Amino acid sequence: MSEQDYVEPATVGAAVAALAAARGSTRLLAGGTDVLVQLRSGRVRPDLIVNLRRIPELAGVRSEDGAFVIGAATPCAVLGEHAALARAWPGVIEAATLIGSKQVQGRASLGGNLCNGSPAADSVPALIAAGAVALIDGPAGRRECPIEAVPAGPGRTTLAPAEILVAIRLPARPARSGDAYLRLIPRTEMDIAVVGAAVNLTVDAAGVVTAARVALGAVAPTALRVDAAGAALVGSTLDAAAIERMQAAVRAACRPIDDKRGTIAYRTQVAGVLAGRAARIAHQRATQGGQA
Amino acid sequence: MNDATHAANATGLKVVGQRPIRPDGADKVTGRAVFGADVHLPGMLIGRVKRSPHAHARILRIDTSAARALPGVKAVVTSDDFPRVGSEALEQGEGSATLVDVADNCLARGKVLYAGHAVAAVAAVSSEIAERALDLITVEYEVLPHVIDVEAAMAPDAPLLNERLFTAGVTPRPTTPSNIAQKTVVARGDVAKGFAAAEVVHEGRYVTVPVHQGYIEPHACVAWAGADGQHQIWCSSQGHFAVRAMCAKVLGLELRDIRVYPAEIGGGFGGKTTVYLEPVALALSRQCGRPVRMVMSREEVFLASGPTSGGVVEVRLGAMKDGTIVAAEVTLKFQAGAFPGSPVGAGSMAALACYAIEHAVVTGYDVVCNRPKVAAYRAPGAPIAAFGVESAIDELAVILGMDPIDLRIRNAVKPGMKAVYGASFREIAFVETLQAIQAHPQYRAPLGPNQGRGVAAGFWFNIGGESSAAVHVDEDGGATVITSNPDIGGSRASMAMMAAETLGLPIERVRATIADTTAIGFSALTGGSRVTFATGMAVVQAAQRVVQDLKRRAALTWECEADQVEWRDGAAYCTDASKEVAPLSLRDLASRSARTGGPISAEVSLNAQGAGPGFGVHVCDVEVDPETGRTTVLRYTAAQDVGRAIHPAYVEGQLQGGVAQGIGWALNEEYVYDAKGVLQNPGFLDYRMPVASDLPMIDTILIESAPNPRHPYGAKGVGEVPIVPPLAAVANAVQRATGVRMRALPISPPRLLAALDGEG
Amino acid sequence: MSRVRIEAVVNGEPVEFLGGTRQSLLDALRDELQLTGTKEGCGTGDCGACSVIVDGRLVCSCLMLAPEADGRTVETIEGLAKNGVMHPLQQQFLEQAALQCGFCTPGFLVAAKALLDRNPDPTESEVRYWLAGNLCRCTGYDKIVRAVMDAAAQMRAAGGAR
Amino acid sequence: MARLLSAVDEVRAFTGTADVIDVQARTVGGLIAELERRFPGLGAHVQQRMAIAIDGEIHQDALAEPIGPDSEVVLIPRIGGG
Repeated sequence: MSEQDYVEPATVGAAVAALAAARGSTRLLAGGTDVLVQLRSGRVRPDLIVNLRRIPELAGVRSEDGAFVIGAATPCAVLGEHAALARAWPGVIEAATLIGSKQVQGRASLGGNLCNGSPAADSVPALIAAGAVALIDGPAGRRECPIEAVPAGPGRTTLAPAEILVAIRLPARPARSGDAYLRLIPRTEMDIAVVGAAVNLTVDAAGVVTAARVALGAVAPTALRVDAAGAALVGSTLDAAAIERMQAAVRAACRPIDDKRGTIAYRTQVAGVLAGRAARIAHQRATQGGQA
Repeated sequence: MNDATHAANATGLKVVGQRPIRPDGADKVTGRAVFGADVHLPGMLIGRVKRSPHAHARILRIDTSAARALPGVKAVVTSDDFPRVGSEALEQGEGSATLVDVADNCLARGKVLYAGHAVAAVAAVSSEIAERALDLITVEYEVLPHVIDVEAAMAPDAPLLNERLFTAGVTPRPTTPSNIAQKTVVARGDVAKGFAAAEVVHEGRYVTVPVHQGYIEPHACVAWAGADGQHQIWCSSQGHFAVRAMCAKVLGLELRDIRVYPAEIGGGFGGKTTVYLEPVALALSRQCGRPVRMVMSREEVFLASGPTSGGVVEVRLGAMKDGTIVAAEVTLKFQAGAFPGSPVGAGSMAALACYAIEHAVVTGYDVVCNRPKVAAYRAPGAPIAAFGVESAIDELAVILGMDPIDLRIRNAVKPGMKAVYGASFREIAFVETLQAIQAHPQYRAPLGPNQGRGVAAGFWFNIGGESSAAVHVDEDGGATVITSNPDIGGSRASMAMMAAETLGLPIERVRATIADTTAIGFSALTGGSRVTFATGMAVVQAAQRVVQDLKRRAALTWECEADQVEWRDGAAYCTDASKEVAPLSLRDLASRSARTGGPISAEVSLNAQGAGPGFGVHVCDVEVDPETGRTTVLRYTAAQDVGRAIHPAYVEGQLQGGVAQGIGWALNEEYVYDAKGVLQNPGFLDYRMPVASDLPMIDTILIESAPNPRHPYGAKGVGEVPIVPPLAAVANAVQRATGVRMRALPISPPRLLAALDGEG
Repeated sequence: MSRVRIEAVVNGEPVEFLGGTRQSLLDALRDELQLTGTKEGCGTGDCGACSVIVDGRLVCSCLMLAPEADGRTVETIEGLAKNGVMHPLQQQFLEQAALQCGFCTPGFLVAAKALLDRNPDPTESEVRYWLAGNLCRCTGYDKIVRAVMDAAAQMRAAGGAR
Repeated sequence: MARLLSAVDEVRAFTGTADVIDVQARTVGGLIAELERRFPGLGAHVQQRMAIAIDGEIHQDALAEPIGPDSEVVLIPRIGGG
């Protein structure tokens, strides 16, 4: 019987073991919507494919005292239909359910979107703005790290060879919080983001921003958290001046490239525009108790 | 929604003008319809093509020995397996391709002329083995400098694709080779005198980039060589007689030895009027005797199958203050891709065809460059020319302070006038089509901020040509219509309807089928908006012959004279009062056909003349996001002079499909090349065609006030006109919405934002 | 590539076949089970012509490996008509000329069925965004959207999905 | 006698400068033979690469099509379609 080149482990441990034992190149499969395209184009020819979709821990959404733990292989379509999650994190769910078509949504997962390492991945800026945490398992055991620590550059992550992203934890939400994600695509659907911007903020009773995080997609080798942009919003009620300060910080942080989807000048300019719009939506959602 | 003026009902027609369900529909909605890649034969091999990674290179050596030795590989071919052929012209719906170019485009000989150009092909027992075999083929190239931009390719110092190419249409005949394959001139009157008299002169330079037809079905075929030299091919194409002819010529075979079966075709739009895979698959099959299936990947379709030209359109218009255009000078520079044959000739003739301009000259250049060989794309050449002319006319309207439709009506061609390309118009309804848009609610609907409305017109010749059709009557009084024109847009329905109308039968009793090359007479391909006109004419004439035969048989039965028999509503009536006889229905006559001469059927072959040209006028509302440069199409209405709509739903479908392709062409579709001339977006992700959520409903107005007298039911070609106006309609709408005139396509967000910020 | 035994329920029928570990579900349906109604337009999940429903979820079969279908239910275009009676979507597509060449039609019908299973009364915009993953080059989408909405109305009148 | 017009350069290459020619012909076939006789090569060129409009109606390869005594005949490039 030829060397096994496809396995569907039932537990995280079995998956880690299979990866550790593998002699040739390996590829993890969660939704498969990126891996299958790479296989088809011949860009990757892994000796072993490890399909994670049958591992219970990687599927589904659990809430733990206000925080949500999302299985890394959970299809985005499932997240879109999770009422409590959509109410608590409208921005994250917007980003997750923008990925590809309804057909792609039926398979694509946050884990795949993150670990594929595309700088333009839609869900990553929203997860970073949300302060989400990656739960990772591997030969050295369980560890956690902020989402922004996972991407290492186009197509690369900081995960060790036999490590698996098990889940993503969205922290408990303080009251009067709201997040939003916007992206620029030439069409209305089916495109990779030319620019993506996510804003997550919390306001006090008077609507003054007490905390804010801003993250961008497709303007650098990885998704970017822009602390100066978040800081520019804190203490304001999103007046025009605060928005402009935030947009300036966003544009200063951009290090995009010219490619078939957009130019440096365009991405930098529009990153500021989208961040401003996302901030207003997040603020509106926060002031309405986060239900908007 | 669709306020089609149904002249059909006014003339007592019972089937033509209705909206029956197409006879072949069930197979297509249940997944049973067989397209090219669905054909499966016992012992079938998989064929794959090795393609050039370079945009321009000499082929020094091809070593296929390792590939031939790989277990599971049954055949390997290169251009050495094709006979050397001459440069006779080939009928491809466009007629300007030559045999040697078609052959060299199927398998490169001596040089590769674009990244993706086929160099060799293998057939193996599985696609996995075929792919491995491709890796084992080594090709030694001498890479040459390449050129893609049309004006760069025209420059004297540009890299030459073909050292033996001299510009045709220039006297005296040039002595130095050039990438300019041909120069054409269409002229009338005295342009200098015209411009001297003009009170206002407006000039503009407009640029379009190459776009692809975008059919969702990749090219596919199965070829099976016979041990006795008689071969079979199953393929999705716009004309399997054309496929047969090209395969025979490329491989040096006789037409009678190649039988081509029509699979269903998953869209063509002109792009499946040539051959890429069929001769290669047949060559592979002849080496091993087994059926070989070849299906292009989507990447291959973009890399190696015919897009239309990218072009430069320079327009200069001279007009009087009252809006009369007295002079026009247009220059068209079109990319032909690797081999000569861009649609610059047709584009030159269509450019000013809508307008009665006394002094006009249109100069066209057909320019080869290191891109896939151009193929026809729906009214080939006209959308590019119209983008320039209709944009310039819109700018002229602004300069003159005239309503853009009034300006067009003032200059519109009317019946009896002579077109710039020479022929005079007979039954046309261009002015009525313009007025229909002007009267449409959308033309006066209020617009919000950052919104704008654009108008544009379009013309196409439409062609006739050779067609064959047969009508067979069954013993139970039903009928079957047989033609050989692949049904892309519902033509089986219109063929069955025209036969039913002529026979006086309800549509439910008429079936329509598409026959292979041995089962019906020759027909030119499906394209050029010709099928309903030309093949429809053959269908009606065949049905008329059946009716004459039925009347003869009734006369025989009643023992009266043939001219004492009338045929109405599917039955024969005797006009000789002395004979009290009941009418004889088709069923009655068919069930006793043996006694009156045998089976009832007729086949007609003809060369249809007098195809009526079509005119379209579109209005488009857009909204532009000033901060991101994104354009959204809010509302769209297309009116068209259609002669008479045989099946209105499928005519509306032609308008709606052409509009959607035109909008994609205007807003987001383009090829992106890297510095080495390699395509960067060979896929539907980054070659952005409109998706369902990008578009509004597309309203249509079918103008039926000028039926074509040369067609039994007044039909004109309708398939190609709809793609001509949208490019300028969108650009003109964007100008009204933003004040910025975009003269280059596509009007993508980055380009529009740059223009809005003044860097445009 | 090795081949593995796969057991699945396809259009209500239990099937067993050998699928390659690098073979897409699309290729398995077409080449192993001869269900050629599901089409390949791109092979990269960008055109929707290969749409199928796996365990009730609309997916691109070109983006799934054949072994992933083991133990799952797969619905393809061939299963939409039940006992030879066409689904209202199939009937409306024919009546409204919502197809021309018909190559993308199987994908649109499967995707539209998945929509109406979830949302029996979709707005035009909801239909357009749900079907944005299905490319059509012939029709300009107008008649497809109308046919889906009319089929939805017909099914609501007949008392919900069949 | 039919009055022959042409707006296209490629014809002028054979006929010199004349844009308007009077030709004796009763059918398209006769016209082509007459053109070949008076301007060698033009007949073959028209046959292969051009279409003929008779009183506004375009004909291709229609050798038998009649030409009236005062018909207006125009030579135009062959038109294809996509």
